[in-house]
Amino acid sequence: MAVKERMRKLLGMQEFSVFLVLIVIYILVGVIQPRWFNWNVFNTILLFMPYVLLLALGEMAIIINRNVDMSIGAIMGFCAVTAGMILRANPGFNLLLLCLVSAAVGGALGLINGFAVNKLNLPSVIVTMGTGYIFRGVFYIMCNGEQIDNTSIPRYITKLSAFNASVVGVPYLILFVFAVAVAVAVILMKTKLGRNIYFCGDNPTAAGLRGINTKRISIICFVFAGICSGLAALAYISRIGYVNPTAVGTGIEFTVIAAVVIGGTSMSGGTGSVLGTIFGVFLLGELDTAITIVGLSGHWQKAIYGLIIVVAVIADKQFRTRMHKTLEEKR
Amino acid sequence: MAKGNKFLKTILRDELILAVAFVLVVIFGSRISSNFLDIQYLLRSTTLYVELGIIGIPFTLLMIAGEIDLSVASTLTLSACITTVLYTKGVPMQVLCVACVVFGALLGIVNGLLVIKTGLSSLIITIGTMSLFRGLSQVLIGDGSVGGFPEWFNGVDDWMAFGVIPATTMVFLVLAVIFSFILSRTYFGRTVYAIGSNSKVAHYSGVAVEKTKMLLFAMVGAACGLAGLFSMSRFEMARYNIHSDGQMDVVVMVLMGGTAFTGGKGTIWGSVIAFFIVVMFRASMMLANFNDYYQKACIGLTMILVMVFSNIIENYRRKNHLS
Amino acid sequence: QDSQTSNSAASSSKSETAKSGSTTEAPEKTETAGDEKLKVCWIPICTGIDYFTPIAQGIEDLCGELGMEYSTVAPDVADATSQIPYIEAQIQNGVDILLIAPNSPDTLNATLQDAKDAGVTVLMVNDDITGNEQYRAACSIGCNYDELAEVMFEKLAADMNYEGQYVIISSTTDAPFQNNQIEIYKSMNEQEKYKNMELVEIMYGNDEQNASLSCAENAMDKYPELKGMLCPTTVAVVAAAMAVSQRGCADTVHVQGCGTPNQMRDYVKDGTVSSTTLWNTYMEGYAGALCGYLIRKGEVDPATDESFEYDGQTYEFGPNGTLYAGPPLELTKDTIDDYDF
Amino acid sequence: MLNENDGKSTIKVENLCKEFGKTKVLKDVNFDIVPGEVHALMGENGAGKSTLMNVIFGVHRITSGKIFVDGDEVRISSPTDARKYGMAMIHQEPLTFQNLSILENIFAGNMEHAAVNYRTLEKKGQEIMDSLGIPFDIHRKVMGLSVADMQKIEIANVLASNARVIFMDEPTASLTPHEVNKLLDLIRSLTKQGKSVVYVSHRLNEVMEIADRVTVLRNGSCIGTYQRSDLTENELVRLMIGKSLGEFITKETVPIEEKPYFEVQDISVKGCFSNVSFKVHRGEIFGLAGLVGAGRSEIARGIFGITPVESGKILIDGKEVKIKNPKQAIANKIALLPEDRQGLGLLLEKSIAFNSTFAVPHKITNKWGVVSRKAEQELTSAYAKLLQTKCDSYEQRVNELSGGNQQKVSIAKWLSVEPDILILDEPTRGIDIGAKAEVYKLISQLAREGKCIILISSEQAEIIGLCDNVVVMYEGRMSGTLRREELQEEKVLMAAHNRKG
Ligand SMILES: Nc1ncnc2c1ncn2[C@@H]1O[C@H](COP(=O)(O)OP(=O)(O)OP(=O)(O)O)[C@@H](O)[C@H]1O
Ligand SMILES: Nc1ncnc2c1ncn2[C@@H]1O[C@H](COP(=O)(O)OP(=O)(O)OP(=O)(O)O)[C@@H](O)[C@H]1O
Ligand SMILES: [Mg+2]
Ligand SMILES: [Mg+2]
Repeated sequence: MAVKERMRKLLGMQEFSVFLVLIVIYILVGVIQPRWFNWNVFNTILLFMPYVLLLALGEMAIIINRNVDMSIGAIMGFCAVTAGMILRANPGFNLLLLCLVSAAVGGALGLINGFAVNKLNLPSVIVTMGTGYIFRGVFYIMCNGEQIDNTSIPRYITKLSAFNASVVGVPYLILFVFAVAVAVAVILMKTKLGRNIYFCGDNPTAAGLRGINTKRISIICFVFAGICSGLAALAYISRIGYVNPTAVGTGIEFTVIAAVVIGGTSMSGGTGSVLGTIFGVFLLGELDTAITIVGLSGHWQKAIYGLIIVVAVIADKQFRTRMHKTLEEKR
Repeated sequence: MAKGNKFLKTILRDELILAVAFVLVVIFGSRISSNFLDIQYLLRSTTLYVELGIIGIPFTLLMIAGEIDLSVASTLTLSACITTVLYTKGVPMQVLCVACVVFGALLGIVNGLLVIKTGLSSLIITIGTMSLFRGLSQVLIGDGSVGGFPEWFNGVDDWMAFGVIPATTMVFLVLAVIFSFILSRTYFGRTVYAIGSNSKVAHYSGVAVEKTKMLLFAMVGAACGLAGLFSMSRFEMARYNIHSDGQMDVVVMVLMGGTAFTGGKGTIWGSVIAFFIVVMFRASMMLANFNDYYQKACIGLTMILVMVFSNIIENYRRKNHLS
Repeated sequence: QDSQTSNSAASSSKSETAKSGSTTEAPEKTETAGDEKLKVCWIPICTGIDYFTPIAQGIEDLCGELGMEYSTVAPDVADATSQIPYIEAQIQNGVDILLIAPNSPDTLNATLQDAKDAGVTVLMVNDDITGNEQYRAACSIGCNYDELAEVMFEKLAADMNYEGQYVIISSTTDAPFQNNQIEIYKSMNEQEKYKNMELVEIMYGNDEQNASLSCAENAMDKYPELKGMLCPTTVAVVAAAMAVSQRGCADTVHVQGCGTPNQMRDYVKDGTVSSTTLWNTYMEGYAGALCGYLIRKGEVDPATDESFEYDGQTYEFGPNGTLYAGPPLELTKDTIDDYDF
Repeated sequence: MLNENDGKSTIKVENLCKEFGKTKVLKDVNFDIVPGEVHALMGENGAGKSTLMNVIFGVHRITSGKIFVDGDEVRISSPTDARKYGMAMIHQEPLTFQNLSILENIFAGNMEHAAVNYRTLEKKGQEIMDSLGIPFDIHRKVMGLSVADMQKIEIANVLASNARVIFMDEPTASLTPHEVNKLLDLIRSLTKQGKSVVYVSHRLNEVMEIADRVTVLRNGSCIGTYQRSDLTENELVRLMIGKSLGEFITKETVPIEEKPYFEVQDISVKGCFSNVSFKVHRGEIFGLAGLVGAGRSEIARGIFGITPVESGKILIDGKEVKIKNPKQAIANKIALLPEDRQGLGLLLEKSIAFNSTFAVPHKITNKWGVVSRKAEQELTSAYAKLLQTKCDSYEQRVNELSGGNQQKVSIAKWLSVEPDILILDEPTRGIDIGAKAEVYKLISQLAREGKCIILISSEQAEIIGLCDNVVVMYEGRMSGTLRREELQEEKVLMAAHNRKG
């Protein structure tokens, strides 16, 4: 009975369906290619995550709040170029300080988005699509289109995503990212601010009538997403080792949104969890790695990728509707 | 007074802002490049983007109805690739010219089915099909380009209607006229608006909401097919990565044109003017050797400004009951 | 614009920026265009690839010497078709000499035809449009690429002391340069000398950093016996080197490939890779522009002439109007610091 | 007698006016609340009760007038401000967060500390739920709860906020008598703690039981504030309506055909209503009575094909018809005026002409579906004249009209279908007294023209005044059938609460 109850709770979790898909794929690939079950491979999957997950956390907050941010990629690029130029100018720049600077820049850009959306009362998609283009233009001018070479990126940053440099068997970067994720989870779940984000996303009018300052919350979300993108920029630098102004974060928005939605955050706001998003990102990373590991012809990658996204989303939806039905009957 | 109101009513439309923006862009263009004000060149440059423009027209209807299709560029590519493969298999091009449009429509229907049957947001579904269709095209014809189409088929962008207007641009304009008529003067157009502004009301009024949405997805798909055909003819070949960011340009065009992302509001002419604004920006800035970044930044900025100003006008109209 | 013209060496880049970085300057260029002054435009595959910087430098320097007007512009994505609008625009601008780094061998045909009709002299730089040579006047490439392939393969073989598994990490499956390289590697692998080496897989990173990186990592996961990675593309070779150094297995897995000095410097110096191979990209651009100038002036005809002279140096045409900028360039611990791009 | 407890009044409004666009909704209202009292706001539908509360609570901006809190004047520009001044409000339509748990719904906007401590919240929340008798697991999602339960959760939310002044806008609209009593007890305990409650309900008995003072609104102007003890129910009704409702409702006896024209035979929709049967004759006004949430709208939706009936028969003129969607319903000359005109009836952003002709494409288009402006205008003006809709032009956006005129547009839309069977779901909800009278006239007139009218209403007076036959619903079942001669207030109420007389 109690077991059954617990089972029902587990099945009730919105993350569960993604988790299922994720495990199934993991096993399937393992069957096809035994070397898949291997610590290094697992790390490779994890290493797909750092900057995608950071971006996803920010995007998730915004989507929970019933907005979309199409400029996170551009913001990440902006911060990456800024950080890169700082490092090129003065090597051995303090890492912690760099984090702060990058986060601050990201936050500032997020603030611009937030204001545009809430003060000009424009739909977030349009605003952020526009600002995204603008941010790109600006940082392109900043670095004059030049690449920040890996010679300018100190080893103590690239080492963060290195296997051998880590004593715990998992690159430090991963640990850092997960630390951030936990922090975000706590904020979303255990603080008034976090809950208000959900309230505003679920039913803005109701939230307003309950005395919650919806505009302020929404702006905070954009700033938060900006900060996440700022941190993501450093993760990106550490992972890739150099910054190419044309390649950094282009078109990543769609990957991120896909990850977030697969992770159980609904575009209509009010739902979503860090755990789910982690699963969502992991799933995409898993696919990314699996396709090369299985030795699938490069041609199939995109197709499979898209297929899985569609399937995953639909499976999740089906699961959800069944949940809803059971709830209805219980009433 | 009432007369003044009438006058204001007639001129204070969203298209006004766009028209002004367009003029400003042309002036801007002529300032930054002396070679810009050359009608021949401008008309030619439209052919470089008009494929996306053609998609943008039914896309406007789709967005007015509250849905979106981010897979358009991939649909374009996939229908082009299927067509090409069939051509290499020996199917005559005359047949394929029709078939390509049909393939597009079918892909559109696939999107429609996925969105309607699952009741999921079309945004996320079409993000999926975006890379699915793109991937399938790659599977079909690999990374290379496949061409060797018959002579009569190639270079549609060089055909001129009335000796001056490129054929593809002509098609674009004709479609614009047709669709704007459909949207503004027919009952079907009204149902599109109704679905977008409140699909419940539409349903209560006896509109077959799902059928209509389906039709719209199919239309967009068909337009993608046609656009695919034109690209094949213009590039004289097909490959999996043409128009790789096309959906963005289409969305930008439609949004700048004043169509509400949430549906219920928008016009064809808005999108058309927006299309020409984008073309003018690109054409002029290319001449002045600005890279994509500057072009996109300008376009993004324009988009926001247009939205802001049309908001201001909107509020003014509300206040003075000029709607 | 002009992003490529500025030398990426931190020191001189500032002055460069001051000279060519400002966006307002572009209009004057075209407005005050004198008729006698030849206009040259350089269109690389896309912006933000430092590999092209010295090529641009070479072209610009030559333009300076011969009093030609230099400009450059490029799309931001390496799409097969994204160069087309830029070429059309340059035709409209009435440039005389168009130097293009083609993104694919055949997608530009229609556009190049337009250029030809408009009387523009078109040359390919850094890569040729193999099979469609009729669309360009001549082509200037870094070195004899067959020779390059042999050199690189031999070097990898030496690192692996002629035995063990290796993978190739290329860009895309239809990249002509890479495919040609791969063919030659394969044929060499046939030879007695290399019979103990085994090519286990050819991977494609699409010249995306992240994709190339995971290719390298997955290769090591998949083939624990792996001894070598051969990367005929600058993006992949950096990724491979990075992956190896991060796994700390530089002494077991050897990386060879063509990479730019600035990208590979650290890895060459700390011994992650024994050396990297490239060619004289500066001369590539210089010679290309020069050839274009002479063709325009009617002093050279690639179809008939074997070679031509310019201030004391002879430039020899290879098969169907192809110039080689020089021999392959080996960058080792000791030589790499002589180059900065 | 207003100034009687001046000085110690927590909240006080003077000469408050509110206009929506052109319609004056509140005219020079004076009103005050003292600690520890239950102050009832009485008035007809559309009198302005909700608006008055909304204005004080900062939902709408005041057009003119003063608001005092503890004696000093304040500007309340948003509910956030109102909350700061210690107010809380139960809104007429329940506001819930569908995807969040009951617990969180209870504490939405009521979390004091930046860090949320769920243990304490659970304890507090559980207590409140028990006191209200909400049976569900506190961690259950709200999604799928009944309107009644959502109402209770909304009450819980207000109780959880430690506000001094609580506005309750028809909190009992969807509650059973038992639950109502629970609520009244809670209110008493609140007032004991010195908190004050502003109470709105259409049920006189509740008001007479709980209120200390009563302020009566009529058509947006304040008739006066009275001690409850000075009033009898009848006096109160007279104050509210000015004259007795009878004078508004003009029921004329029209010949009713022998043979039923429209008939449903035990139709059911799972989870909404089951085994409902009734007959309607041409010229008859047939009433569906019951409490909010009883399933009346569901029946309407069922007949109209929004949620098609799963079992049972629908017959028109003796022939069975299958209705799977509204299109077919309209084809069968059935029309449904939905209860929620803003959400289901009208396209607020579109013009009057657009809306009033939207349901009848065949009347305004040629055979290629091209709309003829002329036909459109003629049709629109025909019905606008018939209903005396007040507007600047037929191109005016609907959301610029007053509630009453919006409703008229919505009615016009459905009359243009020229239905034989017309289902009116709460046709007078939120429209003012004048508009109502016109609607009543119209209904009788339509009956005279020999249409079958099915009237759904929560207002006893309407049901009793207009209907020839009435079916009373209780939780989706028929709990009583009354003929005109046996139509009485308490009989209907009894059936609505499912208690035998
Ligand atoms: N947003 C609005 N725009 C225009 N008119 C409005 C609006 N809200 C209310 N009204 C009008 O104001 C008048 C009073 O509405 P209100 O909701 O205050 O009545 P009420 O006394 O609460 O009636 P009920 O008992 O049905 O709740 C009605 O005529 C209504 O049509
Ligand atoms: N959006 C909804 N979500 C969940 N349950 C609902 C919803 N709307 C109505 N219900 C439930 O359906 C049943 C019937 O609702 P319905 O609106 O038909 O009541 P009603 O008798 O028409 O009351 P009224 O018409 O006065 O609002 C009730 O149990 C109600 O709680
Ligand atoms: Mg009310
Ligand atoms: Mg109802």
